[in-house]
Amino acid sequence: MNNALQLKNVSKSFGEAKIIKNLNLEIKKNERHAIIGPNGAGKSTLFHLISGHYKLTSGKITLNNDEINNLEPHEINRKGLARSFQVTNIFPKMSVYENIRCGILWSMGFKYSIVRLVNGDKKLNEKTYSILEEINLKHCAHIPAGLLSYADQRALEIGITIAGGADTLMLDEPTAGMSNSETERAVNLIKQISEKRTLVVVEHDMGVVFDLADRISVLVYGEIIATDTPKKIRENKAVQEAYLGTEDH
Amino acid sequence: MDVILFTLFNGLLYGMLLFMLSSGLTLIFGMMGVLNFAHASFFMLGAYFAYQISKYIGFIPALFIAPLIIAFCGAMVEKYALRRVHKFGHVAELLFTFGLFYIIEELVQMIWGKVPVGYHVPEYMDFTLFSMSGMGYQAYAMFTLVVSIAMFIVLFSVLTKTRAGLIIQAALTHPEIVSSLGHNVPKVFMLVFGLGCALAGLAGVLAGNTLGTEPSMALSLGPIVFVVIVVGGLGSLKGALVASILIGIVQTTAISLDYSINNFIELIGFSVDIESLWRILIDLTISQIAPILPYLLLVLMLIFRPRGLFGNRDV
Amino acid sequence: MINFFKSFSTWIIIAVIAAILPLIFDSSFSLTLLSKMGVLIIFTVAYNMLLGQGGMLSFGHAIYFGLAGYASIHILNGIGEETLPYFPTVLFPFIGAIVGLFFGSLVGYVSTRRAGTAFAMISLGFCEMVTAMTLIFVIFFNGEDGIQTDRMVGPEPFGITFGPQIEIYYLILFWCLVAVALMYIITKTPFGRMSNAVRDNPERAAFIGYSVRRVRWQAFALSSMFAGAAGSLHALNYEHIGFESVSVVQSGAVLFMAFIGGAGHFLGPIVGAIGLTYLDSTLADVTEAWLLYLGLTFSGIVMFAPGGLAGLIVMHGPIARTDKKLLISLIKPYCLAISSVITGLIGLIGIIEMLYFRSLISKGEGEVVIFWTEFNANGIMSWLIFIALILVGIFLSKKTFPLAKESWDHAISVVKTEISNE
Amino acid sequence: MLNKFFKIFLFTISLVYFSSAIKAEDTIKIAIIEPMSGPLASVGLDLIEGLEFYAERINKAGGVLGGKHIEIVPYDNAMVAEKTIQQLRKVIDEDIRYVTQGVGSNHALNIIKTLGKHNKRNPGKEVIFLNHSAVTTSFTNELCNFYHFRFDANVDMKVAALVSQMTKDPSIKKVYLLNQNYAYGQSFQAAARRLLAERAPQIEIVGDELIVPFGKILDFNPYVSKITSSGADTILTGNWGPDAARLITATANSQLKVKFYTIYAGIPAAMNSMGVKISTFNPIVQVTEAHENDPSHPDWLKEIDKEYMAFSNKSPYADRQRFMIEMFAAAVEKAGTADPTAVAWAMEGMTARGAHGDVYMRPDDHQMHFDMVLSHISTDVEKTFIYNNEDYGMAYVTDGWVDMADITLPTTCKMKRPKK
Repeated sequence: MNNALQLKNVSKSFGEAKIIKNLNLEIKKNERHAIIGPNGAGKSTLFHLISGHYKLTSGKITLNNDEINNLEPHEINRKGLARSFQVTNIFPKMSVYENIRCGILWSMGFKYSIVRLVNGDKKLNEKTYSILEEINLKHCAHIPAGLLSYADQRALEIGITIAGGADTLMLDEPTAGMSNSETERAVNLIKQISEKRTLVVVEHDMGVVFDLADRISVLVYGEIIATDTPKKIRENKAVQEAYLGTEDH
Repeated sequence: MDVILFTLFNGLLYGMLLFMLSSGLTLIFGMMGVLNFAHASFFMLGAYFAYQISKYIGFIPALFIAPLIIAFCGAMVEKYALRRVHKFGHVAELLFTFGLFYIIEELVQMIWGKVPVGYHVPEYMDFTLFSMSGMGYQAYAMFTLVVSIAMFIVLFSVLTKTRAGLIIQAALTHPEIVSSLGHNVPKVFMLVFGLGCALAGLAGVLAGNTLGTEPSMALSLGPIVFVVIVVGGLGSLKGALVASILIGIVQTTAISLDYSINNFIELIGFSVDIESLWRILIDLTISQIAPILPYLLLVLMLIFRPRGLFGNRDV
Repeated sequence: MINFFKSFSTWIIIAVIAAILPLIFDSSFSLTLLSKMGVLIIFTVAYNMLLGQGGMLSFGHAIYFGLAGYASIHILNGIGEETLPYFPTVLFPFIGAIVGLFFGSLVGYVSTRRAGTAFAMISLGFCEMVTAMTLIFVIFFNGEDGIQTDRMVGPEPFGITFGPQIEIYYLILFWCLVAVALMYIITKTPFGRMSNAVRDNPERAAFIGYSVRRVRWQAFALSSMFAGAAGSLHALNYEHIGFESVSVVQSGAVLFMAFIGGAGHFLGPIVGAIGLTYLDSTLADVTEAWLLYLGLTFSGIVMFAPGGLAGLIVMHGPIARTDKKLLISLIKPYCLAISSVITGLIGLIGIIEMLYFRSLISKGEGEVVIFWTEFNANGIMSWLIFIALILVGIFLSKKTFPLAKESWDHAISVVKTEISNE
Repeated sequence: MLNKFFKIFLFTISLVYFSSAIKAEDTIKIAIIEPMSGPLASVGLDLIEGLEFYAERINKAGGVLGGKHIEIVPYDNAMVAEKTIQQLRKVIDEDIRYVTQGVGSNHALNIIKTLGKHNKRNPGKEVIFLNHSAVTTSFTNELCNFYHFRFDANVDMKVAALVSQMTKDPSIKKVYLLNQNYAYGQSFQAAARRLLAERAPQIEIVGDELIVPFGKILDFNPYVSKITSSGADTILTGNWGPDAARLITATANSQLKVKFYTIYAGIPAAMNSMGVKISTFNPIVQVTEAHENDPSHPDWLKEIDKEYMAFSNKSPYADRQRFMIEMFAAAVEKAGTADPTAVAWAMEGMTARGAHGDVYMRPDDHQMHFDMVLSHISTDVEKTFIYNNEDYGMAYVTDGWVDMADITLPTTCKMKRPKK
């Protein structure tokens, strides 16, 4: 019962098309788990299913042994699961500081209050700055988030994701579109923030995946064909044929 | 039996008018996401242009020329105004057309005055074609029916059989697809908007003379158009047709029902004896609330089945 | 304490000016107008909680404004006929607020699942339904006649009867300040911040633990509550409420005010409410084409300045903060551009006025007064003059606008480099 | 920035304030509050033009009180009830003591109520309301007021005239009532039911319908079919605007032969929008105070009509505006002062010349009484109707006159009068 996330017989269809087929997956507490697979394998759909964005066609998902497959996204988030998106998803008109602060509000019990003010709250302020420090964006706290560079925006999104204090993080292609040095910075950031958290990451960059992950699952056409340590995955024949092999061509 | 047939036929006549009015907006809204608040204004412009043209060269030329002019106007509105607003999102587009609605209404008053103009049914179609249970049907009404059915058939076959139509169809269900096909999206949008407006204009040409051509007609017709496209389903021509006829029949039937809640209560053997506010509620007959029914339908539809009768995606 | 006064200095100045105004303009009309402005400021700022803060475009917000008005009038009449116990007139906005909150929560619950155009359509559907009902349920709404009342009921504490318009003005002023201050504070609360977050990115807002629908619903209900308070004051101001007050026309008017003033900024709707109320009451007597000008202005703002008037001003904030000289350097190109636009506008207005005259009035020799000057609408000369003005305006604009844009671009690039150097 | 805005605001408001403070002493001003913008603007503008014409005639003939002129001052209410109140307050500010209005009974009601409060709270500053077209019966019944005078017949009187004419036509056996579901339509319905039962018990009411008003109904065919199956030979309706035009058009298009008895369905704008064929397919009978083609139309009125035509390029339509201004001028002369209270006393029980005998202001309720003419639209007329130089090709033909006595109804008015 050490699983942070558990998926049992999960299926998802859009009309006739079955995108996820009877999928089973276990993600252990505090591990870094990567999901890889060719384009169109259903990785993003899988993320959307876990985070409540899409509803399951059949199956069951549990988060820390609680069933979450019938909950709304915000309810799942409150249970301790946070995620980032493939396309940068921040509040572009707000300042960097405010982006992070919004991410913290719920976890600090502010709820939908209309009687408390956010500006004067010392604890909130401190927490916000501590997260800004963690993601190295303290220097540009008061610039509108939309004006940041792409890499900084991705970092900010990770910041929002961890701000709510979730213990399970899901990152959707966190290094896509970054230069080598930016990728390196991002990987370090991810390593640092996932030290005491469970991490699920979808990534295309194999270097990043093998550097980061404790375990890897390979998703091909809606089915997991293997789940194992990086080393064993590298040696797995089926995986090489289905996925890694194609990379060599 | 006679009554039912008769009610259905009246409902069909009215429904086809609604279909002509709203089919254009279904195309525009489905493909571009633009909820054109001024759609009924183009309908009104159609009626006024037809009035002006038929005064000089007759009704049949007006039937072709007026929609063409409207198509041009619509295309220009899209090209020089809507395209500009597009980047601010659909709500901004809606806001713009809301302003446009005011502008067109005032322009019409500026050019044609504020009193109704004398736009009449052409004489050669102003005779009774046949009668049914004592009520005569004018040849012109049948002409309108034929044109509207022809319009549906032509539109439907263009959309399902031709290449251009297939692209538009694709765009209706998956708006993001068009750009990936490598087509000139702004041009497609301009044409669709122009075409949609022209359809509204054609409806104006055909209906202006029986409804009365006056500056406030856009305001009174505007909201019903939204009802049709929402109930029918986003971007579905078939849906618009079914929804129009449905609303037409519902309204026509409701008007012929003089029953109130009170009648019903009495029917099952109770009698209610209340004075005051609620009395009027239970005495209200279905025929009196008939005009509210479409809006009730709209609200219920958006709440319970936002994709409409035949739509593939939510509004 | 000093800080407190500093941050509220603008507010205090406005309050003092507003309190002095009726001493200068003591005619009953000016007082009615000022009172109307106060009421509409509350209504518009409340509306902007939806449009500007929450990103929801409603065509039916007058429902809550109007229904609260109807409720207040009925209660006032009830007190007058002594069928209802006395309720202090001063506290009437509470009645409106409760009515607004009730209906807002009800309608909001079913309509806030989606934002954008779907929301706009639902709001329009509700508005059409309620307007139709006001005409059908005569017993409560009294049809198109509406209901009249006498606000002088009950005891008269400190000799205040609320009969004279000036007493109503101060009542409205008081509640206007309270309501606007409350709504301003709400923007600084967790709910207010999340309201903006949901507007900008509902998907992300859901994944930081907030129910998007709940935030929208709450915004809708609160906005309706303040709109209701405004409706009560409106009823007190005119001692009358009619079906226009719940109709699409009233909803459209508040949309115009909020958007033209500037939905993106808290002060925008206030500017819009004051400006449009004033113009609506004075320009409408001068020209028949007032609605056309309003429609043109609105569409122009949507196209060229989606931030509204306040947006245009706020846009220059960073420049002013960086270097005042930069701002001053903008004045000259701006003046040139604006004056060329005005030249064209004068021509356009002249043409519109003459067209209106010809189609609507068309009597006598065709003398029509435009800009305090008499023109002949049937003579070719006046048409030529105005057409020439339009052409000159367009010509000048083509010259001056690139200049203005250049100066703006220059100024903003200076600001950008300043920021990145920091 | 905001302070600057306020300065500009202050400046402009003061400009308007001072410019309106200029007063002319040698005129008697009558404020007219009507829609000058929005959908009903043409109605408002035509009425203003008419009043200006009739006032100008008085002025040309030497004015009143030895040379004082009557000046008409227009105010726009845009058909918004609150704006009427607002404009009325402006009128009071500018010390104009007479106000007239007619389009929209809800606006008239607001004026009556607001002036009622004003006149009570400000003795010596009374303002008189000269109501030229608002027809809600209660204004001269339970809502009657010493400072309100109505120069048009009220709904009940008009229905009484219609019913009186109907009794003269033996072919009318079955009547269908169809009205708009709001205050005016409901009062028309109630009056029609009552008066038909009283005066024409031989006529059977075969249908009684209330419809949603203001052009919301696009398709009248279902109503026509209901009327057809009811076997009615006459439709008695208070409908106006598109609600009337679409009903009549639908009836004509389905070849249903009925008679229409109406108040506003045949007004000039409506007959133009329906066109000759539909307007004359069924007789559309309406009740007015006069019309140009009446055989008994007096010569002096024909002269005035001709002048009006030259002034406005329109055929005259509302003769009540003429006798309102004439009676007002005579009342001012009789009172010897322009003080409203004195003028009101003078106007009570006064008579003035009308198209068919004298018109009479009943003192009990300040309701004008006069003979009314029933007419229907026809192309077979001497003078066709002309509007802004456009010839409509048709006009009204007299069906008969109803005597003042037949439409004099009891009033419930208990008027409180000030001291003389």
